[in-house]
Amino acid sequence: MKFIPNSPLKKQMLKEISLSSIDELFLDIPKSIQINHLDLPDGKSQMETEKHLRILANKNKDCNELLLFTGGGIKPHYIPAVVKSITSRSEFFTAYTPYQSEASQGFLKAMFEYQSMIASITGMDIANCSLYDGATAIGEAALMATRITKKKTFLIPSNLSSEKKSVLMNYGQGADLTIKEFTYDKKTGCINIKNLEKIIDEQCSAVYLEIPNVFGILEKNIDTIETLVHNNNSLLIIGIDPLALGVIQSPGDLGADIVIGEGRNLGNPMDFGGSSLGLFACKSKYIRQMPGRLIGLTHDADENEAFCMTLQTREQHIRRGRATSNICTNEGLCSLAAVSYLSLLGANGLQKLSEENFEKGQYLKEQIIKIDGFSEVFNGIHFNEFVIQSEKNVKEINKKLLKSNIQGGFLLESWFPSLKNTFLFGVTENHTKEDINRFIKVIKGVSNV
Amino acid sequence: MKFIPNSPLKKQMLKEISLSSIDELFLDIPKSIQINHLDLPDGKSQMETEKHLRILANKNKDCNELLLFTGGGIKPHYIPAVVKSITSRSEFFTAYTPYQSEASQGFLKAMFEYQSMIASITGMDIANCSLYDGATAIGEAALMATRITKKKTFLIPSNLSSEKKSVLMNYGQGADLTIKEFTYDKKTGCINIKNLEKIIDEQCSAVYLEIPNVFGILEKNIDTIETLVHNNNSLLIIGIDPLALGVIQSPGDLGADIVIGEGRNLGNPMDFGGSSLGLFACKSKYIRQMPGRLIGLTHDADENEAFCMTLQTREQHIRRGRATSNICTNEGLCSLAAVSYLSLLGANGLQKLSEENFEKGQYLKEQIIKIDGFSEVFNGIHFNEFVIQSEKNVKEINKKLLKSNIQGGFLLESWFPSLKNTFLFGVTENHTKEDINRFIKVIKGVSNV
Amino acid sequence: MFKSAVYSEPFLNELHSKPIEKPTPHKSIPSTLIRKKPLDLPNLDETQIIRHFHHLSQMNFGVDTGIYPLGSCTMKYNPRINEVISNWDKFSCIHPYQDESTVQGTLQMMYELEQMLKEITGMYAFSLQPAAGAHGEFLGMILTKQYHTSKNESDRINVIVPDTAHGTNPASASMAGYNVIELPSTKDGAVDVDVLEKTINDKTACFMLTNPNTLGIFESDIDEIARIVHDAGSLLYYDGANMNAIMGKARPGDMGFDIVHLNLHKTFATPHGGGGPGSGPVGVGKKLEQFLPIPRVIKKKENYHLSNDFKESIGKIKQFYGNVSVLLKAYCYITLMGGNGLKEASEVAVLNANYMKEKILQKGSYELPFRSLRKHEFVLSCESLLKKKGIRAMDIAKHLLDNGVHPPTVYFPLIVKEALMIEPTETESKYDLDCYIETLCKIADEDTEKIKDSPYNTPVRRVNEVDATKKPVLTWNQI
Amino acid sequence: MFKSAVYSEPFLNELHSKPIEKPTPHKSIPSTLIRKKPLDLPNLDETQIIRHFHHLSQMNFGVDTGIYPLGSCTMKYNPRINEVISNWDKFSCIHPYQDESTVQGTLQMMYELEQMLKEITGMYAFSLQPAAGAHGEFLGMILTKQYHTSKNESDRINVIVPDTAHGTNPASASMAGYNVIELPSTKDGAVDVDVLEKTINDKTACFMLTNPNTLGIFESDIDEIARIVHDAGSLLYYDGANMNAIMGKARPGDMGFDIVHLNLHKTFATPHGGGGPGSGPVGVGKKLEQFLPIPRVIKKKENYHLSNDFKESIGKIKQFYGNVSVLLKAYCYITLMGGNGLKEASEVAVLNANYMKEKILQKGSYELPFRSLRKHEFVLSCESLLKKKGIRAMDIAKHLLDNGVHPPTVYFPLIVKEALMIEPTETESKYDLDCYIETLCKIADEDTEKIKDSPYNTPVRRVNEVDATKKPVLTWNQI
Ligand SMILES: Cc1ncc(COP(=O)(O)O)c(C=O)c1O
Ligand SMILES: Cc1ncc(COP(=O)(O)O)c(C=O)c1O
Repeated sequence: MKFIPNSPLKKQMLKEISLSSIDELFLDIPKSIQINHLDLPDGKSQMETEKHLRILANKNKDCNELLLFTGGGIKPHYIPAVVKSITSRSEFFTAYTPYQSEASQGFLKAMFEYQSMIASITGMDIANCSLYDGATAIGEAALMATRITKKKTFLIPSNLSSEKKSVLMNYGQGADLTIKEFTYDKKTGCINIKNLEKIIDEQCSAVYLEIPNVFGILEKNIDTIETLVHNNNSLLIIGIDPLALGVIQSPGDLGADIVIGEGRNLGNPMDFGGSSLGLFACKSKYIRQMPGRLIGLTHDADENEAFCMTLQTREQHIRRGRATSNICTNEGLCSLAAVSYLSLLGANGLQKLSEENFEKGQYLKEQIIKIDGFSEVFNGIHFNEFVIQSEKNVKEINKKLLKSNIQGGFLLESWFPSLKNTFLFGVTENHTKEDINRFIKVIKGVSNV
Repeated sequence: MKFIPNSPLKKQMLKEISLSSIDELFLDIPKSIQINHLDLPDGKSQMETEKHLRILANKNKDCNELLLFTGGGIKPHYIPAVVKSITSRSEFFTAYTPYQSEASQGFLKAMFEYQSMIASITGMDIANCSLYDGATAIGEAALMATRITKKKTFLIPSNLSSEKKSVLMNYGQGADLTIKEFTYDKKTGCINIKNLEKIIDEQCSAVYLEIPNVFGILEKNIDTIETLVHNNNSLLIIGIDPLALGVIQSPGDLGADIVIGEGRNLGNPMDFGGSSLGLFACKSKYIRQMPGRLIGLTHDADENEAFCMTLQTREQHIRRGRATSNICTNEGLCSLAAVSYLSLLGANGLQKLSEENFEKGQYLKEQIIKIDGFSEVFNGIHFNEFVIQSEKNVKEINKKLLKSNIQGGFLLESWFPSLKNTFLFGVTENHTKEDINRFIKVIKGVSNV
Repeated sequence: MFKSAVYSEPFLNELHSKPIEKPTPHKSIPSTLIRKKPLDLPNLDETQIIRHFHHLSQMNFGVDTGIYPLGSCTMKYNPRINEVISNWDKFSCIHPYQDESTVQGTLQMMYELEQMLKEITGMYAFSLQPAAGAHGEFLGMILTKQYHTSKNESDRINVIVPDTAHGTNPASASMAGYNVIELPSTKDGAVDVDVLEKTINDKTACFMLTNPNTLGIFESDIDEIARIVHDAGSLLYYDGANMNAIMGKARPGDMGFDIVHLNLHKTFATPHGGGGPGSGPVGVGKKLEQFLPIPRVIKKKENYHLSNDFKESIGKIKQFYGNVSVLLKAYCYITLMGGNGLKEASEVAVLNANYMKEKILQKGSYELPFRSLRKHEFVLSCESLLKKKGIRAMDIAKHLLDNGVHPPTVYFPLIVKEALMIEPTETESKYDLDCYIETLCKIADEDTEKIKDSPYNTPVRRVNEVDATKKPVLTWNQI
Repeated sequence: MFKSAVYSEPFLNELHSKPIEKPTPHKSIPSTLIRKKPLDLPNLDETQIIRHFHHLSQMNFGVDTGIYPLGSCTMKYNPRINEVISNWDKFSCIHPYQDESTVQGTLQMMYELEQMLKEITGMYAFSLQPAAGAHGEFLGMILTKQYHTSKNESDRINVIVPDTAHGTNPASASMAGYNVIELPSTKDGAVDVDVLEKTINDKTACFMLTNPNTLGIFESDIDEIARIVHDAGSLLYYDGANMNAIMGKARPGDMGFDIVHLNLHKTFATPHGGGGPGSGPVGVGKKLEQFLPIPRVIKKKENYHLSNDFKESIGKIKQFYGNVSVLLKAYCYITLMGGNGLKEASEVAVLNANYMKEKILQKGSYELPFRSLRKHEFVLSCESLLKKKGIRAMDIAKHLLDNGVHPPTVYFPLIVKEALMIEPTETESKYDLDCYIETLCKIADEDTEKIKDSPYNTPVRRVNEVDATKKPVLTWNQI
């Protein structure tokens, strides 16, 4: 049997330990629950498996075949070949969590560098080396805010995506959090500060906001909000798209206490929503309340530089029921992709990338609203996603686009029922000018009919 | 500029060596021949390059899309993922020829194992660690035979592929070889021994034959031929398909003095005919006349096992004009793929693979000759290729097959004008029963019209 | 002979960097938001980056480096073909909101994977959403809550875990708001049925267990345990980290477990990636099905759909649908192995463990607390070595590193003193098992000083983890 | 600090192998041909194989490990994107006899690559068939023959090469049946034009040269040389191994060369693969075009074809059309770099070499024979070190290995005593150049004994190459 070198040696090995059959090894399983086989097909050869999977694969259309202009925080980005070349070094990807630091210095140092880079781009003091994804990171941040402030009301924008809201609700319920929403300005798409002022109270542990927000809008009045939040003795938690940080102020400079985000964009593929990476950074003073793994610099017995997991007393394997989080396996290899990706970009590259995403976002929007029947919903400045209202039925438009191998915008109505007939479009550096022009031509065609 | 880290440091570096411009570094090039730029487009980004290459790629149909039944010694074989995983270890693929043995033990040991495995499956004493391809290996073998025997007539089958013949002619001309052909039996497709007997004379350095031969036929009367050749004080050189060696006698056991072959099949992709690997093995006593690189076992200063290139005095960098061959860069990484592939197969796997190829060859042929208008040309036993005569125009049939995404047989007439309207078909373990059945159905359809 | 590669590799930001360019961002960005301070990342060239990580990689130990018998973690060989397939654009470059008609292949894979996992575990329905084992546990606890709430029993506020439980079990339970009650094991290392019966009551929401447990011991009283738990109105939760012991031999569903999580990155050979991404699918019995996260993959005629049409669903536990590439690798693995292969995997995993256990015990340096027959792993104690020679489990671990092999899990489960928890898995050859046994036993005879000072052959010597916590340095800027 | 990984890795056939099964081949195979002895290969498991080669890989030095300034070999960084693209099934899984309509992408690539190489070299036409540089040389010699034969001058039986020539030059010439005449260099390290004039005559078929030559010196008299060669009715051959020095600065075609080979695995960044596959395209002037190998890629309207329609062609030099994946990588590289990038590459390659040369000379331990201005490489002599301290070039090479860097080429070209031939290439950073300079110069000051005993930090100590030749052991069976 493949992957089981001792298959032909079973008899010999049994004999060496004075047993006569495999069954004897399973005598401790009560007969009543023993089974004899699994009702699954027998194993296929590698060739057959590959052929089978190729059939499945051919039922998908990837983003080289299907031009995607779908927003929602996940979009096709270009991943340099070097990233995969690094993450497929098998010393990295076949390793476990670095419990034995002496045998894991490579991964540990890379994770230290990841933490450094995430701290650097977010402008925060420290970062952990990953949570599951951006959504669970909001949940963990909410719990952390409560641990720090001992307060239990968590404020979120009413236009947080319903997926994230749902995850947050599930994370919040164990700690009995009350989750309240503040509204957004219907004109700008920015936070309705008046409303936030009204809602915030002494029970408020933290205010969560996103830059860019779910509409792609870059929040304008962070200083006002920051003052408001901190005067209330609450924490400011900012959710970011790391690829925007080349043009926008870092959350650290904006006064954030905790920064979270979805890091898939940093060198990981869309993977149908997998390969996620929960970014998590904060101020130093909150270090002992952080969830997740932290890699620290220390020294070895010869006083040479060395790295290890640190502050493990926060973690489940030491503190068990009183850990700051239950997380154990995280998204290590996605972090490795991220640190590789960021080092390939460098400061100059990240800046250019942000600019390009910003500019393509503007360009695409301008082209779309030139078309009859399409209009911009919010007039706030947006990054690489934006909301468009259509006079025609959006579902129908998407259906027609699909016939030209174009995947149109995300239908925001499914998250926000009041936003009828709206698209959330997204565009990135991965879309060439020709891609965009082709899209515009096709959508013009199908929406004219 | 990418891949040039010092681009921004040119001024500083120039200054440090007391120069003021790049131009000064090129003063030794006469003005008359200096140019200022190349008339090529400016460099593209990695993303643009990838997109451009994807456009080219989409103009090809690979063997997953196009069902191939084309013979000619090169066919789709299944390559386990492990092979590429090993050859893409960058310590291997970014290394040069192992001139510094202490820093190349890994590759050297792998090449030693390659030599061992090639010697083992061919049944010869020794093997080198690659020549360019199977065709140039015939050329090198011919030259080596002349060095050994001091005789200058080289005998080949008249049904050697015209491509190989042409390569051989070019290799032979420097040493003034006379290349003569012996015919094949029109019924069996085997060697016409009578004709060989007639042609062989005291000037004959060696007789070259192939198992399977160009028609896919497994030669029957090797013992007779072997006696004939050796009684004539000539060498017997056998060309093999290594994947047949699981079922057929090894050339060593058949009395070959030199064995050559195309090793691409051993874990290398078809690559439009690239990624070739010239196999070369022989009897020990001829070691000093061998072309190509040899890796030897030795020891280091501490008497530990160590490997190095050996008998380099045969090679061009030492012996220059009197080297046994001019070969320097060979096909190292293809050899690494081959040793990986052979270790994945093992004896059991290679045997099963040979059997499967043999049996699929029989099956496909039987199915084809059942169809009206197709008949077998030779009645000798064949391996996984075979020749079929058609009553209808073969070009037309292939054209029609192509419409169903099937690539039909190779048209043998282009090599052997007398073999009018014949196909050389090939099939391997990579063709499933369904593939074969689909092919039969389609070819039946198109040849009935 | 083994020595790890050693490079004194500078930090990325110590490598030569090209100058950082001044920001020239678009005017239309609000001035309060525009980045003013330049980004602080080094500007490097590919060559520098590739070499940096190349060097780091060689200072890291993976399953490809050698045997890695980390108990509880099931570090088996990760088939390369799965890496190749999951890397195909057709699988990896698809958007979660693409039209369903353009992702039928992946939806079919997910649907079929659920069917496979159902058959393997005997559960009624699965969710593939959780990103890891602990995440699955947390989902399990949320489902537990929802279940009891739906029955108007929200006052079930306790979750019982054995004292051998993995740390994530109590952590997940308490994150979901439960009180954790720890159950002491019998001297046999199993659940104490009597104590369980006394502990459990109408405040109990769930009993979390793994079977075989973390000592590698199969809880033979499982029928009785399930009866007690269910009689008390509680749920029974299965931590699937040890599923590698019993595939094709027994199923948690048949044992009476109501909720199960699996670790695809353990049992199903997906690589652990130095810490993820993982995947912790959760299977449930019929009575919990309606609470599973949305969307769920459903099949209508020949087509697959993502359906949100489950009113009682707890909603979402992660954005989108799980770590899909990990799911795909597990799907490939199950396809490769088949029902027969999975069974063989468990059989040989158990054989390998018992073989090692017996061979080691024969040499007499280590003790095996508790019952003898183990499943796919076993826990040794080196307490007597500590008493005799002052050698601790951690010392042994470090000196194993000098031999080019990875140590077992140490100091877990907590009830074993100086624990060495060994899980060879089925993908190791007898040759490697024999070498490991020999090395482990030789270490017991070595000079105490030498072992205390180990490791010697690793990129660094013994790492001072205590100093790391004193004044934590977590980034370049804190150095 | 650098130490290579060390594993005492057994041979594959020493690993635990499953039993070899008896052959059960098909009855219809003739009994004389059927395999009787069982095959003698170990039957291993993937885990064992992966680990074996993993260990071996870590005991091998590549460009990814560190600076590799092997003179004449142009060991530059190999862009990863090229590996990815050439691995696409659409390029790698195509059959050479597929219908032309199904391989238009690859044919277009080959056609365009020829155009690019023509522009870079100034030649009239190219063949992509040769598998390596030496193979290109051999083709060049065959073309030379065909050319002279076509002019009824088959009595041109001599080929002249400078004494600095690479070994493949004379080897290729003599393999094609030519007498090789070696031309001594001037004290400047260049072609001695007077001696050339005296040597060349109506028996001369070709003069083979590289420019810059293997000392890194540009042959400034190239116009004169070309005139002399052509006046004598001979051809002038360009060994393109040194093309990395002059891209966008000068072209062999403009210098009067009639035949050129390029080493894609040097100048065009395709990896050398530990010894190949390489690719050595050959370009020719108009008067030789009709002799180029077949098939050739031609373009008709928008379509590409493989044409055999060249009656005077020499036929084939390799089966099929060359090492296509290598061609593809070079095509990608040129696309990435563009005309501007290639020029920059040559400029910085030359800058790096002269920078190193100057810095090293400043420290005074090594001498630079011949003229000072070099192109992309330079040759030092450590003859004075040998005289003073008994240290040889090879000793220095070995001790460089201890520092985690690859040594230069040693003892080539032959006219320099104790030669160290250094070619940094443009892909190395100043930081790495500076480290290399420092290391090299420090070695000159070290204790002779220590250097003689080096290397220390490699997987093995100094390898005894002499013993290897005494009774050669080339396979397992010969041990
Ligand atoms: C017994 C047991 N339970 C739960 C877990 C948690 O799984 P994960 O690390 O995937 O969150 C582990 C893994 O460490 C384990 O060994
Ligand atoms: C100057 C010179 N000419 C020719 C060659 C031969 O090239 P190849 O090794 O590709 O056959 C080389 C490479 O070693 C070389 O350096």
